[in-house]
Amino acid sequence: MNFASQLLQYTLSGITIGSIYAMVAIGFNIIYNSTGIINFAQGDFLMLGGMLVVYFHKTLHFPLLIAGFIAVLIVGGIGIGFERLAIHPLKNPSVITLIIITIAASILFKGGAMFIWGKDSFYLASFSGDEPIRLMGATILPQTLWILAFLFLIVIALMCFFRFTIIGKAMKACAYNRKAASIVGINVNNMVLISFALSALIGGLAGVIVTPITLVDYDRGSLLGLKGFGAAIFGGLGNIGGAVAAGIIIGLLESYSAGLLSSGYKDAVALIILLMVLFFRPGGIFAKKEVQILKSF
Amino acid sequence: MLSIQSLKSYYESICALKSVSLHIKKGEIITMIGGNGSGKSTLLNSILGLVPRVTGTIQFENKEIVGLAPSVIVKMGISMVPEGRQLFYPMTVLDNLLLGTYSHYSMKEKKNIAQRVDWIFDIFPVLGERKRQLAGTLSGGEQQMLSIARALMSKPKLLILDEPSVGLAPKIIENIFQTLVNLKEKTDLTIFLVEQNAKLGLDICQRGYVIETGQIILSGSKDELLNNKEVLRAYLGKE
Amino acid sequence: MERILNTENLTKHFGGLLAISNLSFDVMQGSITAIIGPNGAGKTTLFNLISGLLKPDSGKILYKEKRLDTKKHWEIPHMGIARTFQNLRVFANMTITENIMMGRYTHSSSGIFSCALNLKRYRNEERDIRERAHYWMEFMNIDSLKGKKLKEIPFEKQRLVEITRAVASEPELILLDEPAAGLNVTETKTLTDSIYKIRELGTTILIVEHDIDLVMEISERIIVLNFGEKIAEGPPKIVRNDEKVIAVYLGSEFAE
Amino acid sequence: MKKLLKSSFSKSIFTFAIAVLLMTIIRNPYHVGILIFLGMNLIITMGLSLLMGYAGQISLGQAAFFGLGAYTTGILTTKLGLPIITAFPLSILLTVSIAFLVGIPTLRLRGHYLAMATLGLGEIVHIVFNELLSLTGGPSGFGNIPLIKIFGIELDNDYKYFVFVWAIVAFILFLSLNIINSRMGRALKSIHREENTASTLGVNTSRLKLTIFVISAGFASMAGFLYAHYVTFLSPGTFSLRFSILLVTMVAVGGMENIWGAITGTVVLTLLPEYLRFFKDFDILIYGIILMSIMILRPEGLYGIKIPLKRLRNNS
Amino acid sequence: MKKFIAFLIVFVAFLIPLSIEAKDPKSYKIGGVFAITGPASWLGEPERNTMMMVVDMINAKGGINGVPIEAVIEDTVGDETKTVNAVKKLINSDKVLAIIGPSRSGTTMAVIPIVERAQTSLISCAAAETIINPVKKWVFKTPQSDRDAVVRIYDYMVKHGITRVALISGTTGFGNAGRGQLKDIAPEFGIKIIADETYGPQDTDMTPQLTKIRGTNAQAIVNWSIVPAQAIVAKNMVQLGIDIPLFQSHGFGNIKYVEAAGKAAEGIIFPAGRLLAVDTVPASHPQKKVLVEYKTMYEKKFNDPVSTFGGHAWDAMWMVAEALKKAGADKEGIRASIETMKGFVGTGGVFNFSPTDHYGLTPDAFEMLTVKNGKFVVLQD
Amino acid sequence: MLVWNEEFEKMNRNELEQVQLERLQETLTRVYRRVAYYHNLFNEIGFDPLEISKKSDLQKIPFTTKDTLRDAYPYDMFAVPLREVVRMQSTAGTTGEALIVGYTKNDIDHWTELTARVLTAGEVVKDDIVQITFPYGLSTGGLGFHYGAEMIGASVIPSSEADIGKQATIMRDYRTTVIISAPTFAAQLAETLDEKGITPAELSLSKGLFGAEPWSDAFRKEIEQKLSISATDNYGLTEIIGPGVSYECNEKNGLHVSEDHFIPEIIDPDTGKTLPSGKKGELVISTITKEAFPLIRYRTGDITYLIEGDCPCGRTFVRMARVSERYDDMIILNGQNMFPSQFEQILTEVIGLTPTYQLVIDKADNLDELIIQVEVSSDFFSDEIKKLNQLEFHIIRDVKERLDFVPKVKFVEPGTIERKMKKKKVIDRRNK
Repeated sequence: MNFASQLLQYTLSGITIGSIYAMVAIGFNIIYNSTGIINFAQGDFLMLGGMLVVYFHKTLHFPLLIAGFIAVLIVGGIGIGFERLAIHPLKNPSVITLIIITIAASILFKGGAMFIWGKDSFYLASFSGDEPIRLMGATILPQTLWILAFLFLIVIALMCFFRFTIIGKAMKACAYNRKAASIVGINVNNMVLISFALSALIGGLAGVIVTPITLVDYDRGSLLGLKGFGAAIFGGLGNIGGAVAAGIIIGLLESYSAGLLSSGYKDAVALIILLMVLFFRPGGIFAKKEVQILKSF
Repeated sequence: MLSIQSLKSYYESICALKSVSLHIKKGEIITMIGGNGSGKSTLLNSILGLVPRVTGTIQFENKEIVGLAPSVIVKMGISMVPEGRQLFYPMTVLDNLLLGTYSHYSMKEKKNIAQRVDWIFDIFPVLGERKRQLAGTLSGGEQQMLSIARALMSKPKLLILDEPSVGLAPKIIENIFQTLVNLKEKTDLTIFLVEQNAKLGLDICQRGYVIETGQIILSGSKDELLNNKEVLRAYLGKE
Repeated sequence: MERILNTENLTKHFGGLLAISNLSFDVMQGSITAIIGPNGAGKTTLFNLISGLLKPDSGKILYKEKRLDTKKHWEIPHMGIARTFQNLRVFANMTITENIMMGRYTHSSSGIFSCALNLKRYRNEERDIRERAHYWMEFMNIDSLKGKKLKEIPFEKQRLVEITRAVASEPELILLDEPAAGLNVTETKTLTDSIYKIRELGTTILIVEHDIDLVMEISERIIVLNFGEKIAEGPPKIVRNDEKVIAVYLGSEFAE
Repeated sequence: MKKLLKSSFSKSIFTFAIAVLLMTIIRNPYHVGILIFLGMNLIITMGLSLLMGYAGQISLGQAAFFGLGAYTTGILTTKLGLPIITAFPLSILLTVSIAFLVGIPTLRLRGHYLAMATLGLGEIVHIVFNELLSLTGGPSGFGNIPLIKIFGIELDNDYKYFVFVWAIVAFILFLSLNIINSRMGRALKSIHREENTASTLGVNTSRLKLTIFVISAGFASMAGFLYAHYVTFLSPGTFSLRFSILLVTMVAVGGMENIWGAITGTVVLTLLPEYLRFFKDFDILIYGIILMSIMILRPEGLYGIKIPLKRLRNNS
Repeated sequence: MKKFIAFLIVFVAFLIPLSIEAKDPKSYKIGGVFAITGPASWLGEPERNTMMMVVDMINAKGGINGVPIEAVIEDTVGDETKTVNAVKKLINSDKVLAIIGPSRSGTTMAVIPIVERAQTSLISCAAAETIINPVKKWVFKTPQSDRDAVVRIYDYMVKHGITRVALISGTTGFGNAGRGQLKDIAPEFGIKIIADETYGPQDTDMTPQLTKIRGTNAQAIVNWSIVPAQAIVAKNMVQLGIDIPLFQSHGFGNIKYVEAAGKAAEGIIFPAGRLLAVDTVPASHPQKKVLVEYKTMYEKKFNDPVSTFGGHAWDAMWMVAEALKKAGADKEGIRASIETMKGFVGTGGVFNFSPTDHYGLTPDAFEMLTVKNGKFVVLQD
Repeated sequence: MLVWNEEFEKMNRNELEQVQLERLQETLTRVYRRVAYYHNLFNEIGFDPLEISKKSDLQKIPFTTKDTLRDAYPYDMFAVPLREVVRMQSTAGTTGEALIVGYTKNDIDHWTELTARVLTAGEVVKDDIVQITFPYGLSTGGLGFHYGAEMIGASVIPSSEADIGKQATIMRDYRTTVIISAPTFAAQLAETLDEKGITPAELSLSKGLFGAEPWSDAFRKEIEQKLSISATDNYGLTEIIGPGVSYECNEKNGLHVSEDHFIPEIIDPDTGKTLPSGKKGELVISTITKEAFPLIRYRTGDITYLIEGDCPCGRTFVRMARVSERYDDMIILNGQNMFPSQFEQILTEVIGLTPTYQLVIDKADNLDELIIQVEVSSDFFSDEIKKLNQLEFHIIRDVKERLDFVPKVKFVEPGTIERKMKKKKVIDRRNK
């Protein structure tokens, strides 16, 4: 086993975990774009997706495809309910209020999941077996390919959605300029609702497909949510492409530092690099140069 | 067509509009002039439903629109060209135009929308040349045209313009205003223009209002306002 | 008269927009100088450059013949320059008196520890700040607002609070950005009186204003900007009859 | 009475007196223990209120400073055998220095980016607690931290410690109130929303933000010091992001723009779980619902809710 | 000012209920502090369940000496501060006679000073050696020590000629303690630790660490952590094609983890109490009866596979019951009778306490198990 | 039916109310800012000009009276600086010192349009030859109508300087088609024509627009008959703007108030309470477009009532009944209110035409005494005393019946009541 294949293995590992972060980060960004909210319950959407697919597939014995589909839909519904019940009624909330509401929601989702399914970890069989695929001395699990494929699909679908549909364009418009969006008759409230639904759907879908790798328990969302937040910030808030890249970069950083430096400090290494970038490029690595100053006058 | 009675608007606890009444009749060009901070933009935002706290009544075609969502109001046929353009800068000219039709958008409308786009390109040929360009890369005048074009996309009955002349060279302003007048003549568009540049604004209007500190202090026909020495001095800079 | 402030070939871009273009002008000590021009002419940008909120792309700003543009923006008030803002920047989370007291910030020096421990030196200074704040409120005829909250008073009064805050810092140069916006005739009259009173203190006043009447009445010199360029400069009478100025204000038909 | 309560000094003394009075009423050492933790939380949240509510800078890394204070004094007294009187200033000094160093780049950030950066710093400190096995015992933690001896009295029971902690709470309250009402307090409020305006009045905003960040870190480390010598055992779990978030939540729930708000929120959220114990497994759900309801129904915080005192009086 | 007074009134009103004392009904109160929620809930939950079950069993038979037992159980969420609070509450408010738990070593360490000061017996359900070494007067524990687990693993390795071992452990109290023991004892067995990797408790991918290990010439890997990492490590090993034996800690003792790891679990070797392989324990074994009783009762009642952790609470609770029978509601008496307990048959082994040994078990309490066809079986040497 | 400004005169009521509200708010804001009197007044009574959200909110504001205007003499009620004033006029000063009223350019334009409306309503068209007999000086009648007539395009004869004889000749020679004058002047003119032997048939005259003083319907009939014209009434007063406040159309069923410039109200003169339409009381007017000299709730002193409902002419403006008396003229006799016009009506009925008369009030034994002096024209003066006694009896009887008061009647020779005194119908000697 040579160093090159080791390195390749680190890379593959990094991409695997990074693409999970990326999926969470996409969810963060969709909501952030339309509301300016960092949704600290985003990781919990993923947890709920995982929990529900396990429940439908393993407890109720639905076929995986249907179980997954239902799980994703339910999570989407939860996202909608969350927006309508907790975000929508607020008039002119401050950012910190919104953050705390999402934290409260996260506590609720966790509490609910724990109440319903208990505290055990659940697992889901990989979609296409556990036979690793070998690649120049490194290996990759088939499930990782599923994750990458879905990540790719989500990104493509979002791209098409934002580029080719009027609602997507309207959502983008809301992100760029809320006031102008209202002016052309876009119902910003609806866009907020859609963004919650969309990011819950993506969270749920991510939950379904990563569960075979990560397992799922009621507290599974916290850490992934945190990492996803990091990725979203790192990639520049609101920038979906940036989020994907940043998620994978964070995954790679963790993987390389675990493999090459110290596994104990791998998170710290990733964080330090993230902070360094943040200090020098306060808008994230992929932020476009904007005349921020102009806005404040 | 539009009548506003004793409209008050609040930003937080500050009353930015204090009992404003005005009306606009079908087919008119109405100009409102006023200085910075006089409440012009607040008024327009209130009409569009963008100001959360509003009292008084605003009737558009005899229907009360206070309290309606902006999207509903736009759908009813009011369209605004906001101050400072407010385009979707990172999107293409075409996308900006398409978003202008948002309130009427449906699959069935696609063909009409395409026609509408062509019509817009007839009016503003320069936009047609740049339809794939990002809105942010256009020049100031082109951006203003796009902003107007976007507002026209929704087939408005009432077009509201908030200081379209700001930051533009006189020649370009003239062009734009001429286009507006032509448009009004060709279609049955009603125009509500808010301007700081009183001369330009009053030139093309039939009637006008003068707003100061959130109150309308004068109103009258174009000539009446141009005759008013106060207006002359304060807004036209001549005795 | 000596000049207190001058700029040399000042230029500032925002992206493709040229906000200030190659601008040079002088402001004499103790004078009232007005800057006028249509919207977007670069007046506020100029103020932001002088008060350090923006840094010029090129050119110099000199205050008493010392470079101003290399200073940090918070150092500028300590040099004796105060300003107000066009769109009202009062602190809504403070009382009116506290707002004025903020104006005395540059004249006090107690550190956080003497504040926290309530040391005698700090207490004396705090008393002085309060007294001076009250003095300036009386000076500006807003002493009736003592003890009120910002929320309770109308917009127009808030503008006076902001001006008083600037005056309370006892500056040598005060920049007033559209002080009369939103004021009615009586209030504008009071404002004019106050501006004269401020000038009598020896303060140099640089004012951006839309109310031409006010400008013509109070200023000794007027600088006219358009598209970031200086198109005219001089005493009111001359500026008023300047063709370029008329063209800018009356629109294109005169500009050909 | 009214006048008496007006100065920061008498307010602090009054708070202390009430606390001690309460302690004598409450006979149960367990409840006294809870109030001791409440006191520690108050010390941190008062600092956080200065930082968040007044200066408008969010910090999701406050638990790290709390932990640094605790760990430093813990390590110095157990591993190096230093007397507490020496360990105390050193622990505060170390925390404050670290806060100063990381504060310089961090406080240039705004909004969510600042939140992320402070969160990251907190996590890094947490990881260091976990990994510096020789000093911190890693995830298992370490114990046997000595008790505090003051004027020859060993604070070996909860009552004594209570008095000690609340005396410090009163002192911190005194400091905070003084800061709030001083020129520094005004400067803090001025940078909350209008940083540029503040600088045009001569406020060196970055230095002020740094100062207040350091002060809040100092308060947190003070609480950490008290924690270490009370629980006498430290492990990283206590100083996690979870706690940082809880602290921010306390400040926000109570009302950010007022130090009494932060205090209210801290009291409510520290004591709430004790009341929810009754609900057993549901408690986390109910906690979440209460938290969410407060933020939806009263986003400006609990403090200042009008209690119809008059009506009560009229009815009786 | 008004606000301030109103604030004080509410503040005081909020606190007053705290000063109301709980009434003292006629019963033996035993406290339980477990990590019922939080990241260590996989420990706390079966412990809580078991304790309640045992209490019900005892009360169903008329209690002890005719006095019913009342269990007061608190959730620690695995957090030190909360545990300290909870233990204080049990001692001061509920006036319990003895406390079972906490679930985690860290939290146990945090409360030791309190129980020592309050002179209340604590029977911990956490495994760390440091809990009872050195001996604390009031502290006991029922789980087999991680040290014993390590000894059994090394024993096995030595027998099978394994000398180069790679460690991988989670950064939790449990993982950290095990890692310490593994490194401490290795020289005694002539074993060399050639890799020492760690990962976070919530990590979901350990391939980088394992890749690093793959690059060494280790003959076996020992993983010391809690679920779900145990399953992930196994899976990752399979993914990376590492085919050296994987040893897990006694924390692997729950069949669910085997399920979670799927095929990858096959062949994992780990030390465990006999509870997990009841079927393969010979009928003659002294523990057989207890093991069968506990397993059938628990699985029937909670419809959940039994785990060794619940067993720790079972042992602790019965020990306390035994002590109560002898000493009644006398805290010192309870302590003394536990300290002198000999030949107590529990799920973890046969306990023999003494004033110098508050652990009472030997490495024999462990059996080496392996996974075969998705089931635990006793590994025959 | 001719209408000068279709847009406003026939505006539907809703729109009109909208316009009124807008202009009212502007005016209130302006007077509050510009006129010290209103500023202080509003502050005193705690009235915020922004509170106005409907017309009836006006009722919160106290009346402006002639005394107020006198106190403000000369310029204190002006809402613009003098440099913006392009014209000044003055009230006649019949009831005290004359007041100065200022007009901006826009005010003049508005006024011109208003008088154009009056003329058009009186069927004056551009082909008409209009003879304006009102004085062109300080008072508003002459110039006011002059501008309006010019605006219509009619040929204007500003004949006021000429004496009445000359006027009569002009009327015949210039072929005047429209006469604009005070009704009494028309009556005199008719006499003069008669004296000169000019018959109506010789004249081209067909229309007469009369205003500036209260007159009765009977008097109208008389003039119409004498001059063989169609006479319409119009109403205006200098403080408000001059002629043009309200005007009759050919329906002659009340005067349309130009509500787009003025808001009329009717109040009870004694209590100040606003009265519903149809009820008689004092007319109060607020100007809503005046720039230089705006007045809010000005008490005109004229007694009338408002008539709502459509007018066949299509104008939507509310109508006011023809002003027949002034509040100032009201006679209080032993505690009873009565108006000279009531006597005039009785005299006309009894005698058959409107005589020249004067009411003299005096005290007799602490009771009020009224003497009605009636000029008796030559044709029935020659009649026997008996007939006069009969007339006297009828007059006394009718007055007693209708006004519950017993007057004295005194017949005097023609010319006894001096021309100059003609306008002054009442002479009160009680306080002397």
